[in-house]
Amino acid sequence: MTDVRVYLCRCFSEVDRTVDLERIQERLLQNASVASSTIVDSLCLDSDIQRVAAEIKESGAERVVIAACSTMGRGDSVIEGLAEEGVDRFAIHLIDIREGCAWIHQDEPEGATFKAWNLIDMGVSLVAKKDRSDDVTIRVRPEVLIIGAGPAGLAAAVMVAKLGYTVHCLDRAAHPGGMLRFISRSYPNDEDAVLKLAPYLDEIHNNARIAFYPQARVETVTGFAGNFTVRFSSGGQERWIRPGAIIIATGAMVYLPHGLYRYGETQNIITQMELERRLQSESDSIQNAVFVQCVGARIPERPYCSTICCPASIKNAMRIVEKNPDARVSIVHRDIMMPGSILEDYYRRAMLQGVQFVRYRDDMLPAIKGYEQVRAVEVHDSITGTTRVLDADLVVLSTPLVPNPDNRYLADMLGLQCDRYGFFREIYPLHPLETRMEGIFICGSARWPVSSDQAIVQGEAAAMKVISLLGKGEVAASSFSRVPGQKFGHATVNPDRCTGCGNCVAVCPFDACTLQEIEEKYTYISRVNKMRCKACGNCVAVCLNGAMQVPEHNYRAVVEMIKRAF
Amino acid sequence: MREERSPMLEEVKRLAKTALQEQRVEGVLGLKKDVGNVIQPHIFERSDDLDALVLEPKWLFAKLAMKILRVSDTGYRLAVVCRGCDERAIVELVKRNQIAENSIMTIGIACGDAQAAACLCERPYPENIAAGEKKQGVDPFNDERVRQFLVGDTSERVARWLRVLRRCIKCYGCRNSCPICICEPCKLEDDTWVPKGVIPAEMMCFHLIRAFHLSDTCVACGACQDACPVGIPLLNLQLSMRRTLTEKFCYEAGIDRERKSPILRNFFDEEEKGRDIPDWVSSLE
Amino acid sequence: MVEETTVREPKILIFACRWCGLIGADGAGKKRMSLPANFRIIPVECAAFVETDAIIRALASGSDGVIVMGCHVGGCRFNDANHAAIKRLELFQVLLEATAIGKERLLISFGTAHEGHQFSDVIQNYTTVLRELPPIDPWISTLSVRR
Amino acid sequence: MRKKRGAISPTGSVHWSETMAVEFVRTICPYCGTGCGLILEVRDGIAVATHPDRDHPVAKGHLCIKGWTAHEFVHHTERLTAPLVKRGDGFEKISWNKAIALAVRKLGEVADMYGGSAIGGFSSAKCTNEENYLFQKLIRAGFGTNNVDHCARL
Repeated sequence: MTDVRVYLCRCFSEVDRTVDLERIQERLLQNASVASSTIVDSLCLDSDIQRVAAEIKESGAERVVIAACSTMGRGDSVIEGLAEEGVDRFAIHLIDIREGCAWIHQDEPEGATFKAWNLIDMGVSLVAKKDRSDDVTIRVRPEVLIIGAGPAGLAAAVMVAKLGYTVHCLDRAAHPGGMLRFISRSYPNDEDAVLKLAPYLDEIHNNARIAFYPQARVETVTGFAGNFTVRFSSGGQERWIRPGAIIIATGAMVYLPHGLYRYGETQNIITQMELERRLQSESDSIQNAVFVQCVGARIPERPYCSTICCPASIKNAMRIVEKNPDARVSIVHRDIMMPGSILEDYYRRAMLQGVQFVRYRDDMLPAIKGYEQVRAVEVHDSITGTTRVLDADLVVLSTPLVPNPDNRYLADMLGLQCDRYGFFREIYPLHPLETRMEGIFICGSARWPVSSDQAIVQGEAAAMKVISLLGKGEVAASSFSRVPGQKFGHATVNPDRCTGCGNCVAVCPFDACTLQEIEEKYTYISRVNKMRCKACGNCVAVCLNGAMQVPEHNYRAVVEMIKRAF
Repeated sequence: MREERSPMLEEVKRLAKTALQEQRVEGVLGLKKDVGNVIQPHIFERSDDLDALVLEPKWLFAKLAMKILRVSDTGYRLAVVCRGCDERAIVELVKRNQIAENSIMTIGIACGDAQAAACLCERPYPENIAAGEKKQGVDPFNDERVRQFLVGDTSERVARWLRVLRRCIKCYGCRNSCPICICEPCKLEDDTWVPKGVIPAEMMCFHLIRAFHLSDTCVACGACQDACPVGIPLLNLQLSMRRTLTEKFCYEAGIDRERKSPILRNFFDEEEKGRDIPDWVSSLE
Repeated sequence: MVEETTVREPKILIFACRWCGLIGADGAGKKRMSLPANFRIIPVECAAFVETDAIIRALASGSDGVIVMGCHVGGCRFNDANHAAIKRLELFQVLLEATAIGKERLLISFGTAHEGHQFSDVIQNYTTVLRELPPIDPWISTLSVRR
Repeated sequence: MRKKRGAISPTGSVHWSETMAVEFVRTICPYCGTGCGLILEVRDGIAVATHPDRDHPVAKGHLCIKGWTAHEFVHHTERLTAPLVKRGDGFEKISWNKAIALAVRKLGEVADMYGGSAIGGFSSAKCTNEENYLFQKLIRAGFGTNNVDHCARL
């Protein structure tokens, strides 16, 4: 029988006012696990914590139950304090008898006392029966894999390499740079995209810590945060690397609007990307251009706003006007999305330079006039309510960024999730670069269409996230918690009971469970990867014969608590 | 017996014989009629023995086949003469990694109308029918014996359930005969979950734990209630859950060989009828 | 000592997810709302932790109803752990309904306990629901290990 | 089923040995007077599982907990295989002759000292009918008492 020491906190008579602690102390003696119970006036003062910690250590009690306030109250700090004083955190269990009992049942002192006794009794049986799950510590591999060498990937690679870690950077294309290579200038600084990219490319080629693999494709990924094993092919050659963290910067693709606005049928109807190409050559001058916004975006099958098309159109419109001051440029839009003070200013500048803005309604789309050659765009101006015909010898369709089709393939391999369009999904809006798998981060347009500036910011941010993991040197499985503080435990398999049915493998939201074949027999047992396990307990609930347990909350303790609940 | 001369039996014998002769399998698991009209399971390994093969009575071989394949050497292949429910049970066991898929071959036989009516079987035929005619199944929810337990006034149903469940002598026959109860040891033997020394078995602990453990794997073979010495209609516990899975997720245990049970999957991977995931959830995606 | 006074009130056992349900309960406590002392909370890491077997055990050990409190769909701290839990528990309600114990014996309260007043609403409403139900006693064997 | 010994030969033919690995044996439950039919699953000569016999006229495929576990005691490590006599705290194996002689002597002493009614007999369902008949005869005729019972009297 485990000896449990119980502390009952009066909380300066906050608890005592409703709950009769003396009676509880008396009744607790019935429980054979309880070695001693002490009533104290308070527990949260430093002197209290020191005194209690000394008492616990002196008495040699294996487990301690503290009946005080809730974790959200002062409870957490009491446990922290005791742990700092050298009491094993695992051995302490906090029971909330202030918020959860004394305060909420003020009108019912008898019931509150009974409930408090029940709660403490339950807590005693939990601490008496709980086991400790084994922790593992691994050495973190000081290497990072970056999938995609667009602005986000390059920024991350350079940042990680600067801080002294080895970087493996893959790209599907033969050259690094991503979509930025095909762009003339980037907004809002009107900076030459090639020049913007140059320092990064310089670093990629010259920094010994960065290895760039062109024409690469990731084949398999196994492992966990701190120690992944990745097989990929690059230029027809197979390679293995073992990075400690992975950054996904696969970027996005431009949507090709086949079947919309006679794209591909009539000459001089091009997409924004094609215009960028034309603008890269200085000699080309354009007379009458009409930009059509939201082509294939903000429609039922693609309801999102791609965020970069409005600034890009305005940037290119201004560039056309700059080159040829006589040019007449109109932007036909549904709404102009220019967030932030810089972009708003950009918008104003465009209007001052004579760029014409015409708003259309989504139920009255603009129409292209002319057969082989574009002549005009007919648009119903929703502000004036009139139909206008805008002369055009060039129509530029602003199409949204759509997710990379390889995202799903990567997501399946890495155990990540894509949203309904195919962009990578972050774990919470509060942690925008973190994914559901520890050690894998997303940045840039892989997670949402962003401009090159934002992609660089996100890439650098992801690099810092990676470094916060790699910089630890070695990590314990218990440190991979989804929430502040230590992890609660890990699921543990009892190999004698496991039938290998695979329920846990199917249900695990972190892909922590795998089946291992036992030699010579067609039988499997489940194995839990402690580095991946977050102790959510889903596997425990679906394991039919209780082979899977989280020792800190094992079924004997739970049933004992249930039995003692009333 | 009446079945001996039937074309179905001849067809099964012919298939089993060819499989053995062509060495596609090393053994055929079926019922053998021995001297003195004694019928018991047997592994036919020589094609000459197959004359003694019979098909009646209904006998579930799934768990037996699993145990035989476990003790046999690697590479041993077994053909099983199985009915619809048996085939579904085998599929479930394959899905649960208890039988290697390439080590088992099924010789599916379709049940007759009488058998289907006796079992209240919704699918009295295997997916791969080798012999016999596919007969229409029976909807158990149209049967008064089932309806009185599952549909209607609560207090009457409580009384009815209590009356039958109080008869339980805790023989564990329902668990032992179930073709997909594979856990060893079983939770029902654990004092923590099912108090020992209580007869009739603690009603909720024993029956509900057993019933829910089979919620998504039950193939409605009826072996549990056939084996019950006190006649508890145990299959009735499963029918509503089976119906729910079919209606909400179009999932039926033992039919789809690839798909995992929907209650093990998240909402995004598994379509569900009648559930609207709020839009803001998708926006979190 | 006080069993006589509490015996009439339906007993509710709550498995509360540490990140949503428990915080909701805490909020109710902080506001010093007045609630009947007929519920006990077992904190669990996630609603997915709750085995249906444990719910059965709770009903068999004398709880009149069980509440499983968890985070919203999509707000679970453990990716989509509570999706499977919701499906599992709803299927379990089907079993409770089939055996005429009544699906009301299990309340799945996902995402309603973020605020203290919502927690108190859940408790009070559920207490009324349980009062209406026929007693669960016949289902529990007399020899059971009920304390 | 014959268990394959050795591997499949390079030519692909399978070598068999003649040991049976799994066979099914029909028998009657030994526990009580009902006599339900059992089919024992025997693997390598060891009973490993019990199946109810659907064809059996008495039980028609139903068994109780004892029948379902009827195979367990056959090879149980704690099964008594020889008479034991208690010496001090432990038990000691002795031969049948010695055991019978001891029982005759001790039971005779008790019967002489306190009369036959001081002795009771409790027989087992695992014995045959004939053995049970002889047992009750020993108690009734030998010791002259009616204190005899049987575990499956039900």
